[in-house]
Amino acid sequence: MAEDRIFSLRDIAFCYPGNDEPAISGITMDINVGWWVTIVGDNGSGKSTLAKILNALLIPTRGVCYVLGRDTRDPAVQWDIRKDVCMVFQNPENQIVASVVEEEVAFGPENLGLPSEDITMRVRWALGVTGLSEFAKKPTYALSGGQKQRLALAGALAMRPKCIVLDEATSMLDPEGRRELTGVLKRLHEEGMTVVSITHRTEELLLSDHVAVLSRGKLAFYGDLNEVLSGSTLSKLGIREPSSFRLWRELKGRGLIDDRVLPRAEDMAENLVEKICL
Amino acid sequence: MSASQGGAKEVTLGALFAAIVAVATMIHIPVPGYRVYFNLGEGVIYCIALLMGPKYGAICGGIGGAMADVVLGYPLWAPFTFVIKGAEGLLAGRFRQKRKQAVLIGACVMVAGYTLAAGLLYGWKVAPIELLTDLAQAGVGAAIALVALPYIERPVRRFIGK
Amino acid sequence: MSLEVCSVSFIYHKDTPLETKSLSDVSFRVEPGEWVAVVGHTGSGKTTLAQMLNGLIFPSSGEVIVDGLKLYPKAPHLKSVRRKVGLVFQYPEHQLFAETVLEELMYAPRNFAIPEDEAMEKIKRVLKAFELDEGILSKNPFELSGGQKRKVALASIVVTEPHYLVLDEPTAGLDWKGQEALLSMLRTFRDNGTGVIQITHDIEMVLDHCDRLLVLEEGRRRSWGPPAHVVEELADHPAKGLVLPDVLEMALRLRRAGLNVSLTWSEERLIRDIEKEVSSCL
Amino acid sequence: HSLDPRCKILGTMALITSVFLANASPWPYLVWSALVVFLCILSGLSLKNVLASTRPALLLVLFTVIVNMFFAEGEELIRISFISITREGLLTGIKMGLRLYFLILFANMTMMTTSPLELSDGIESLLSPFRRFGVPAHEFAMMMTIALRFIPTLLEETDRIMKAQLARGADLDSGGIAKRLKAFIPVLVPLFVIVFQRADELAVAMEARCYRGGIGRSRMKPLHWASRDSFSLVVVSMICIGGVVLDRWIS
Repeated sequence: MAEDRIFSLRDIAFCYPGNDEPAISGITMDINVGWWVTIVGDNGSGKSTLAKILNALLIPTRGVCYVLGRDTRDPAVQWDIRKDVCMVFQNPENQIVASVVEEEVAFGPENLGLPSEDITMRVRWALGVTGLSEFAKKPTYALSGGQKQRLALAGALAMRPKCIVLDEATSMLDPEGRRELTGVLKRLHEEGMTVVSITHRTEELLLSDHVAVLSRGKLAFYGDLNEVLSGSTLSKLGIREPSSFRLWRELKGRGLIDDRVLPRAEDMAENLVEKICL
Repeated sequence: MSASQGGAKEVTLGALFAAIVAVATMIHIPVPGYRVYFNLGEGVIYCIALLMGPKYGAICGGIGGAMADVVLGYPLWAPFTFVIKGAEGLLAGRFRQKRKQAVLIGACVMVAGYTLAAGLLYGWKVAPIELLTDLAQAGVGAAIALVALPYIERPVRRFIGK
Repeated sequence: MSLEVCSVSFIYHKDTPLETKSLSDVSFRVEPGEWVAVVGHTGSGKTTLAQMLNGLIFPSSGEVIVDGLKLYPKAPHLKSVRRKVGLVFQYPEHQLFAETVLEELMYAPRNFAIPEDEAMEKIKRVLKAFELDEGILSKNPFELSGGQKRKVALASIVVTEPHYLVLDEPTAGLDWKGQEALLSMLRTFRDNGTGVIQITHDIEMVLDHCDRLLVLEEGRRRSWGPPAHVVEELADHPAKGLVLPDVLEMALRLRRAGLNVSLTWSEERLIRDIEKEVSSCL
Repeated sequence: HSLDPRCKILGTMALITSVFLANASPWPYLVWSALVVFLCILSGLSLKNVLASTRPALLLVLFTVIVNMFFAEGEELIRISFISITREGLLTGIKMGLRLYFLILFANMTMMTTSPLELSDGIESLLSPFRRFGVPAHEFAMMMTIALRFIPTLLEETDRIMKAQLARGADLDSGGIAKRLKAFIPVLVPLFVIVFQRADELAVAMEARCYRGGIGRSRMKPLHWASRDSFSLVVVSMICIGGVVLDRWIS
């Protein structure tokens, strides 16, 4: 097993009890350390189920999921897997345990049984990374949505994980909250954190280097970002493409922007102006 | 399927039940024509006890009731409430096969408990007055539970099954 | 006949240390058959405004007038105003409670004392509007899928056929297809003469649909008018917390660089403008 | 203020018990009053705030005094038609009222110097010796923490649901008592659904953060029982015993 492979999924299926239809099935995919993978799909496509399989919250009913070479079916390693792969969920309200910010961040490390000096250090670090240091002693309910979600991220980071899995973590936030959260994630990713982000906001694809599309529980597409951008993969799979993607293709087709430019309004505008003026 | 260990689910259920009891205790319904208020706390305790059994009944009544006392500014009563409402939830849950009896037993425990506590704290002369308001409160609680329970039961059934 | 908001202000926890101003001096107006979008960042006061429109809270100063009726606490016509102004909260499926969909849909008509047979007629109409089968009436609302739950919750408010429909982030939690379906439904309501007031933080979603746009910033009216006018006003100083659509953002940047493109949010239009510019440059 | 919460809990318990036991004569109350003032100085609480905190309960104290006053037999002092106030009644009334007031005072002071979080930590630690008899000390404290965290959230949620149903024409504040109670069903049911949903999601989120009960768990701020805790507890206990003895000795 390659050292740099964090997830290795082999023909995974999962069926919720009392349900005949599997929520996901036949999923085989590999994710390397340091990647940012975005998984998109409609409601009910099985995205959240897949997320929970990645940190052994759910054990596949068929197939195997290896996390850093460890089989999630083995109860002895589930604990270690959750230390390495942390999750941030959709609703910030439903993942905050404590009524004080720093106590909330300490919850994970406390579960690991770390000595108190260690916990204090981790808490300080995680709050710093997420820009919440000034709120350490504040009550959690007084935070805004975006701040709550960053707090949830801080709680995950305090575990010192190798990978963060985001399950629709931005979907209940406003643009500002979304920007705050993705800003922190971008920095972490640059420092080598693996990110798996599940979303139905296709704009967020641009943050990632790999894209997976889930459709009715099946992996309909898995490849790198350029492949998604250049073809019309998304629309063919019935997923809305941000207008900037279409604009990007149109402009590129006409030779008005360079190949290396990302389909972001600011980048495209800048490039276009450069090209026209020259 | 789920790799659950350590009873996180029991803890969160207990905690949220306690929270909902505390919140319901803080909701006051004025009685038309009188300067008397009733709260929904009792009713919610019975609902939880009848749905979830003695364990959660005791937890939500004891912790939730005591917390409401503290939040509302009556910390002295919290230990009494903890015992009385804990027992109330426990017994109502214990006899939940027969709903009306269960609620009746719970109500008796509550009324007797608070009358006793009032006797201890305010003197035995005051106890009869406490008894009257408790009786009314218990009646309201029982009424809420018996009327609301059928409505609550179905939507939450899929959660209980797990 | 119109819903008028006249220089309304609202202060939370008045005369306490927690006093916070949520709205100040906001005015706008909605006519039947008109779609107004209220856009603003979190904390801009848009939810407060929504609750004011049907008398759940009352302005600290200024007035809200619905079809000539002024709203104030304990107004005798409060209930009839609530019938005129349907208010859909965020995640409306969280207010479902009844044992059957029929009971759920009957709740509002009963509260408003609408005769049973008339209510039944209305229910049938609303089911048709939402493309729901009549068989759903006997089902338990909690056993429906997420999308259907949302539909039933919406239907339970629309069933009384309000003149104005206020929706607070109605598309939250829906995927793209669900969003499209909901917006097209709102269009139908608008076309049938309902005044639609949609509250959102996503300006991109409403630019194409709404007739007029109210932009709130820190509780104040930042801009008000038809989308093209608002876009013009926001061009130089975008309002706090608003993310402009990519196409518009690009058009803005090109204009700032001296290119002659129109302030548009339509892809085709922008491409056409750019092509024109390119050919004139060469 | 900075004492170990366990010390505060035990101290308060001792005080309350002794106030209960010593109620025959007025002298112990002087001791308690002095103690209250002393504790205020020690903990940096302002006496005014402490007294203000008892305000919601004052009515109750007054009520206790009055009821005890009216319903007692003995030497008659004043008589207004069928109601009479007796000497004994007046005395018991004042005594009961004072006792109640001091109980409330001590309980409030404890709450004012102890955060609920410390309190639940203290309870957990005090209960943990009973763990071997099946007392789930950790679970108990964890539930208190989470419940505390969710009370404001649920209050907000309740307000929202109430408003949503009002918008659908609900009538929550008119009609007879039966009608009003029934009107709350559309509020209670959604609240219950939300609570179950929350509990589900929160449990998953906790497990994702390696929660597996109290075993092997550590704390960021572990409780430290210092010598001054022992000292304070001994002093408070002695005052309590002293109060009771004084009371018995005088009577």
